[in-house]
Amino acid sequence: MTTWLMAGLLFTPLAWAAITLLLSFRNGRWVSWLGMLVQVLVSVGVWLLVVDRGEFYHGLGGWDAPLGIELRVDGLAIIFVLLTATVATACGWHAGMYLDSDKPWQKHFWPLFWFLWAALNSVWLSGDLFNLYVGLEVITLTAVGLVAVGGQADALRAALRYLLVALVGSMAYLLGVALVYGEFGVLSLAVVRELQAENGVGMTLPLALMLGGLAVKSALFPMHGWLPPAHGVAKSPVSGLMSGLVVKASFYIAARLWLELGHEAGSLALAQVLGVLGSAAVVWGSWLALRQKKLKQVVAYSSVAQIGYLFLLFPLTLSVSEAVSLQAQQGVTLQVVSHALAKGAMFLAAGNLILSVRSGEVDALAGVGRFLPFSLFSFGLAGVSLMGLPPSGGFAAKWLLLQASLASGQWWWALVLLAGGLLSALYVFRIYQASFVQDSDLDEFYHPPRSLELVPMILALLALGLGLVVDPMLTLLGRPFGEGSVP
Amino acid sequence: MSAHLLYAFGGVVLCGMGLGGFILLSHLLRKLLAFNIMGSGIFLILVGLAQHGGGAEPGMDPVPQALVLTGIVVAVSATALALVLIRRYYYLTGQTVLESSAESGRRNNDDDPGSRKDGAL
Amino acid sequence: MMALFPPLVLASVLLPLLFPLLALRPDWARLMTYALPLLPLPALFVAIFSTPGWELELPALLMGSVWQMDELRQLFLLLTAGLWTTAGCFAIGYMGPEHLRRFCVCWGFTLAGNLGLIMAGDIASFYSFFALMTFAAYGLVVHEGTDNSRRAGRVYITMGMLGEMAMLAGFIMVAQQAGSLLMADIPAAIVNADNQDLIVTLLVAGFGVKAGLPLLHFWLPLAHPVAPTPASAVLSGAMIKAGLLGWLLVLPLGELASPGAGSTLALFGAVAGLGAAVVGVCQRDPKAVLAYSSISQMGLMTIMTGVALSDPQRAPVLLPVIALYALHHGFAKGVLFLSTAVALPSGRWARGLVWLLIALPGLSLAGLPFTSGALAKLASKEALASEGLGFAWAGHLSMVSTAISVATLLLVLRFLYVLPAKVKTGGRPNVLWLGWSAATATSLVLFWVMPWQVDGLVKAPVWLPSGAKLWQLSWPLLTGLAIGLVAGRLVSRAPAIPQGDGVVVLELLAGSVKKGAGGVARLGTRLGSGGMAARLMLHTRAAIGLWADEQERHLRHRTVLVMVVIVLILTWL
Amino acid sequence: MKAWFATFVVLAVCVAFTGLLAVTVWDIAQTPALVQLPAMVAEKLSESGVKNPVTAVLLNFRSYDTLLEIGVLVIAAMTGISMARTPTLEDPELRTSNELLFALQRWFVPLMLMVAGYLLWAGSDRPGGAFQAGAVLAAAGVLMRLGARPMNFLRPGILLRLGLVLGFAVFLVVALASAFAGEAFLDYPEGWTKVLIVTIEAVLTLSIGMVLLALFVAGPVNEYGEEDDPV
Repeated sequence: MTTWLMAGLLFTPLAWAAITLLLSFRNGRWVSWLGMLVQVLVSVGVWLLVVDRGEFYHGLGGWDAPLGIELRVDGLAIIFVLLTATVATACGWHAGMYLDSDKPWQKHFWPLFWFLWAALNSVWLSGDLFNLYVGLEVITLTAVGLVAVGGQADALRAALRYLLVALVGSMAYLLGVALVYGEFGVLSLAVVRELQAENGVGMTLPLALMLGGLAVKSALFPMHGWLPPAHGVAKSPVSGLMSGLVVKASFYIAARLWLELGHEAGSLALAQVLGVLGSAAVVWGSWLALRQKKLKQVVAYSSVAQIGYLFLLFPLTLSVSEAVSLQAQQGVTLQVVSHALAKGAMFLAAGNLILSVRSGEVDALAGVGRFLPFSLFSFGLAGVSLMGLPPSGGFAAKWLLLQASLASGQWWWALVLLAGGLLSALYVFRIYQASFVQDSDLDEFYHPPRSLELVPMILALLALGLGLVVDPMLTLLGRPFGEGSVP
Repeated sequence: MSAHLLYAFGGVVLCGMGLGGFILLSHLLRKLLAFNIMGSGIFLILVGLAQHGGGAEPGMDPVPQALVLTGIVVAVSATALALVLIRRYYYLTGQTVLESSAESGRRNNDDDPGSRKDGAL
Repeated sequence: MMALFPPLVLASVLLPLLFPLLALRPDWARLMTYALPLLPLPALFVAIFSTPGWELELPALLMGSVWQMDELRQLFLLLTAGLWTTAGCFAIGYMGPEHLRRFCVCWGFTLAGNLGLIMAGDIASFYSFFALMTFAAYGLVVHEGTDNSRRAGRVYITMGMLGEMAMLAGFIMVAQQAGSLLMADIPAAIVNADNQDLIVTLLVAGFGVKAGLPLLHFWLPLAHPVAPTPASAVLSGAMIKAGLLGWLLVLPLGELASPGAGSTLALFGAVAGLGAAVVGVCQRDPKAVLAYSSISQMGLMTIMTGVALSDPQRAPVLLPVIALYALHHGFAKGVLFLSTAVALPSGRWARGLVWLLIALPGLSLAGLPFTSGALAKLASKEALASEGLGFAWAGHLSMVSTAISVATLLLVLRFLYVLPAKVKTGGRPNVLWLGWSAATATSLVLFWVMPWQVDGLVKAPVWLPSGAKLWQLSWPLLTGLAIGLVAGRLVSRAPAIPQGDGVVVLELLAGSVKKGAGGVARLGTRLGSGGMAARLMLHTRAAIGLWADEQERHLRHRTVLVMVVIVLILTWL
Repeated sequence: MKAWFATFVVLAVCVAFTGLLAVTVWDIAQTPALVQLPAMVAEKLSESGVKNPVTAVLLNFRSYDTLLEIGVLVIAAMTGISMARTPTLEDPELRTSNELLFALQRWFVPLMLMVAGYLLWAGSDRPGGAFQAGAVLAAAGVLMRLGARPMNFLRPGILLRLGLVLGFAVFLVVALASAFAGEAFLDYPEGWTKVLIVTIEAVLTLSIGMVLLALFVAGPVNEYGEEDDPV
């Protein structure tokens, strides 16, 4: 049973990628919708398995670490698997209706989509440093492919910039892996952690290289320059996937590395530097979001800012009490989940709005509130989560992080969290303000189908309601970042 | 200091060269080549460093070789993809650099396009 | 009298919360307006008929919610539900067809937040409802969609968010200290907290934004005039009081003698009470005058809160007085706002009667005998006696409060003076009249029929003033009237102070809030002599913006270099 | 002047980085690796079904990596052909007519096919394998392409996509099938290991060759009129 579920998680999307590669966009759509159902069921199955059986390791192909590749199925991984299932299903559902099926290149959307899903699942589960690298590369290439699909000049420029930067980021990560392998002779993260704890080997450069490379790929300030063009130019469902999930994959690996190896290899100053960069991202990203003239650029810069919060994990988990560290981890996990849901909703809603007014400019939104109140409302609900207002998941996340920062005595991060909330309110309401403008030159609005409007609403409601179910989620995280059996 | 370590240090040098080239060169093809040099350097480090010391006879660690093989395929794929993108980009815009003036329509008049360097990435 | 009827309590919040779902049907917009006065009815029922002291636990919600009721909350609930009912009725008659759906949706959410926060017994739900009210009301403020209303909306949301953030920070620190999420545990936790001053400052400032504390008040005179009239009524009558209620619930009144904090708060209150009056009489828009009058009246309540903070012995007496004052002011101010959209009838007698009915709540604010204002004024006078107060200027308190009375009368006169004969009114005059009459009646009559044996509040109708008190009440009125008449004779034209006073300065500084340079330039022209400064700010702002864009482009081109440098730094560390 | 300074800074940073890296590599080289993985590989080699340890690692111990790696190839090819709107390969402009080229084609293409076959076969007990064989295959294709030999399977269409996905699909099917017989996915059943690995290698060779060739062919020719999308 376990084998089948794990295989379902990792190989079903690959199989679907192979199948949809042979189909047209329209046929691929039906097959993919079926596949999403399968995938969601499998994800839920694995979740129930973990609830029932607890966290476990699973050697692929019957080979355990360190010889083979071992999957590490724990609460955190399951949360991310479920999150992926939710956001990817929403974006895929939306894309099936949103993308223009007459364009011949759209048929490549589905295989890329499925490869992306497969790679995301592999990153959440893998406990092997090199396998993570391969997973990351699959993610990068599919994301680049999705951005570039259609091949307009703008898209190509964004995709090329993204590709080149992401490749160098991967190279930095791989160099770190090479050094780790040279030092320890193994690739399994769990084994490396054990060995490091026993022998106390210094490995600052490898860790810095891996974290640096991953930070580039997660668009940490000031290395975020590639993100807004890429996320802004992609089709809206693709932007939703990118902001919601793709960026999180590299952060996830960085977080895993930090929590496994940081205590030995990291230093207080290093953690503070990462925290400061995250804080700078919050301020800088929000400020630029305020300045953007295009709707999707606003949302994209907001991602830069929101990702900044995640990097508070580093200072808040080093040299603090167990309880505070746990609080910070829970807060960051919640922030990832709620941001993924909210940003997915935001991009999809923005896509609907743009579809309706036929322009990507913020100023073109004047009067759209009368015609597309539903999408505008979804956008606002998602904004509530970004601002960190109750009862959204963003609020619960912010609450936990604030508590962690006060309890650890690092009150300066609390200021960042509060300022970030204020700034995000400003850019969200700027969009609202633009849509409330009375006089609009546009009399004719395109009405997207209701189901297109429904998808972002569901995501936004999930982001909003997340705060109501924090406790069950946190129990799943009861032992976050794995305790239990190390092989 | 074994012979294998020489490969590792060769890799270090290649890595640094590739990095410098990647930052300094602005032509996309050159950038891509620099990336490949960097990649080769890292593969050399991976293979060369893995077999230092220890009891095993040199050249007998198959794992990094397999890793490098995988890494090469990934690098080749990425390179090929980048080449296709670059070719099409060149076809559409006639440019070989990621210049910034046309990054988006929002900044159009207040910049003198001549004064700006086409930057490294 | 029922003790607790959970479905009704739930309904009182859920009804307005779920009401916006009706908006899914676009053709139901008109229908939705008709439901507006019905929304607060369950809450009104709870306020009138439930016996205080109940608690309702909703463990599944948030991090375990508790809703509860005590005397203080009951009074606020009564005010809120009552005012929203009459304003809802008024809205049926007043609202035109533009953006009707949006208005109703925002109305429902704001109402749900306002009612919910009063009953919330734990921090999470209190903060949630407070935020819901703050942000949903944005839709009410910017309803008209004009430049002015958008500017007001911008200021409102900025200050609202600042308030929320301060409040959140205060709550987090206090929850950390208390180890509990119950509102009831907050005062005790503040007493024991190490960083007591910081927590008190944060909470006072957080709620102060709503309550119109000086320097945090800028949104008030901007938002009230531009919002649709029924919305202004609830903004000023009910929602401002949410800030006051917040203070009363979280500050350690009666548990901690803190003359420093108390006197500072009282000082702020005095500044608000008198300063707002000065700015207010220079306004030309009747709603702006009323908004400043609200700030001024809130100043008086702030003084009382400050006194309660500095003298724990007096707090038990002061709390009911403040609540009483809030109740009186809420209803009176609500009806005054509604009056700005009531067209006077053409008949001479009818016109005079209506004018009198408009004037009465205003005069009641100033403490006219035999009105709710007289009761409130007398009660506050008792409560503000200087004995036992540990700060230097305690002796002047009663003088200040009298001065505020005079100022209030001046503001009311100014309001009546600028109230135009022809007003913009709604399309359904009958319902509008019904709403207005109900509000007026509530304001004037409620205090006569209310069973004042509500524990510990005020004893029976002792508030009917005796002869001596009659004079005590009347002389400020007469003084105000005299000043008003003299001023009306001597000063042909009041100096103009822009609405939102200090925000004009702030807007120059916080240019980032503004969408473009246009706003600053507009302000510059409005200020005339300030044009120079405005242009300077404009250039600075533009320069900062360009600088940011430039840096962003550099960063975009230097990503890999930056990465290497960061890796080097991380390694070196 | 400024540009010169910037270059200097970049070079300084790169030199610093290289130096740091060299020092770290030297440090690491001083102590032997803590775990000796080669010993484990040697120990389990007999169970893997192939004699060459590298192939064993690639296709057995870490076969999931390899599966994803083939996925990367397919992704690249797919994105490539989504860019390419090549209407015809027999475009006279693309034809190179050159005696030397024709001679090379005649002589070298069969030879290269043979080399590819040999590399594939050798993979099971010596260094070599699918990727190397596929690369040689692709080189042969490039040679033919330069001479504009009609290769209809390279036209964007179902045949091309089928070819691209074949290797990946077979790998995946084997993974699935092995689950029926064995304990885990990619756990080849006893005795079948060699056959399966060689089969996988063979189809992979074809697909890899095709991927590389398709990426080479993917041209920038733009046949569709496109309008700008705001989204």
